[in-house]
Amino acid sequence: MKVINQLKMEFQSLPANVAFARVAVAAFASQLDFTLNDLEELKVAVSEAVANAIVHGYGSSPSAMVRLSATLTEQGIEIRVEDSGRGIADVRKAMEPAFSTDPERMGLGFVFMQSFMDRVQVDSSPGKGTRVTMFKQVNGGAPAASQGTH
Amino acid sequence: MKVINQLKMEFQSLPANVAFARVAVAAFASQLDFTLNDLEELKVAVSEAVANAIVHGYGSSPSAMVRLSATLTEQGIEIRVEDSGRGIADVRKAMEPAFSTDPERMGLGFVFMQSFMDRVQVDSSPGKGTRVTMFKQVNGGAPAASQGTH
Amino acid sequence: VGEIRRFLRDDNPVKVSRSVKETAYRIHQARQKLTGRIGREPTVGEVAAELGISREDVVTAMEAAQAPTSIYETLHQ
Ligand SMILES: Nc1ncnc2c1ncn2[C@@H]1O[C@H](COP(=O)(O)OP(=O)(O)O)[C@@H](O)[C@H]1O
Ligand SMILES: Nc1ncnc2c1ncn2[C@@H]1O[C@H](COP(=O)(O)OP(=O)(O)O)[C@@H](O)[C@H]1O
Ligand SMILES: [Mg+2]
Ligand SMILES: [Mg+2]
Repeated sequence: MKVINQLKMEFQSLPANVAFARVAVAAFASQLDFTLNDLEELKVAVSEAVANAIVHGYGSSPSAMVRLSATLTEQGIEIRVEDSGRGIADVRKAMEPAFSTDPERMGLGFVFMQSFMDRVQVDSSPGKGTRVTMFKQVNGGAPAASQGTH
Repeated sequence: MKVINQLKMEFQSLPANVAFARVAVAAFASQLDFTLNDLEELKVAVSEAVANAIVHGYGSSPSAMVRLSATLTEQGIEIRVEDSGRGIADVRKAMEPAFSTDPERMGLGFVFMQSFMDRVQVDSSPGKGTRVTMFKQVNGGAPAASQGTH
Repeated sequence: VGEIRRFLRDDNPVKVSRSVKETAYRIHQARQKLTGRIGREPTVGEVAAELGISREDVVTAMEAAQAPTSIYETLHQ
């Protein structure tokens, strides 16, 4: 898979950066022939992953840095969102629909990532941090029938 | 000057990233109370600095990385654009209006940066690279009369 | 002119949907209205509040709507 373009960034763990990351990744992803709908889906997935890093990974420590990388290939975009925060003890459980360690939250972040991206992988160690790696395929001119259902 | 938010990024030395960097920085800067006109000016300055890193700094080596950082304070935004490319032997001469080492170009990039930003500093060593540091003050809700002419 | 058209078509980092175009138009209107009301150029926060959208969406719509930021850059890149 030949890399067409690569972006790495890091930003402070602040709620305002959720909206920033969403717009920045969509602008970068527009270099591929994603549909507008694909871009909207990508934005939701990025928002959820970045919000998790800020809210759950770091709690409230705004000086901590969230790392995000995006790689474009002819096949699509791979996005990594990483924090060096609290980590997740049981990843499988965390990814279950409606599971949240915070009673105020809906526990649908990972569900959205999985429904809007073609691949989602979560690597985490308690006390060390979490890395979410997601891939979204670009269907460009492919006929609708060959597009996977999300 | 208390830092409100900080962003660091790096991306490949590709022309498509000029437009990406412009949008990303404007989205980040929108966390401060810049006017729409300020944001337009910021975008031009970022475009010119990033285009210089890609075109002059690296020539055509797309795998080289351009580094960009943005720091928000209550006073405004500081932006750094850095390359590890060719460097500039005579910075003062390079910054003169209409000076260009490329007869096809207009030599107005630094002129735009200086007219649209409140401070521009260029550090460069031949063979090592170039760093452009620029600052734009946020005038927020200041009455028109007290805004400096750019 | 052909080059500028090409720029508008190919080099725009923001894909333009109809709703983004509408937002861009509403930003243009809000900008004029607010300038009249407060007697100065509005800030991005004031425009976002007026339209009930995020600051970042204001930026996206501005980028989508605009002519090349540097025509010179377009022509000579
Ligand atoms: N980056 C992270 N660091 C630590 N824990 C995380 C992280 N991301 C997710 N989690 C854990 O996984 C749970 C489920 O995440 P999610 O599906 O996004 O739901 P929600 O954010 O609404 O709780 C969270 O409640 C949290 O316990
Ligand atoms: N990042 C850089 N690396 C090497 N040389 C540079 C860099 N930025 C600018 N220069 C030099 O400074 C000159 C003037 O730059 P500028 O004012 O942007 O005009 P132009 O890009 O049209 O040549 C360029 O022609 C180039 O020789
Ligand atoms: Mg979540
Ligand atoms: Mg230039």
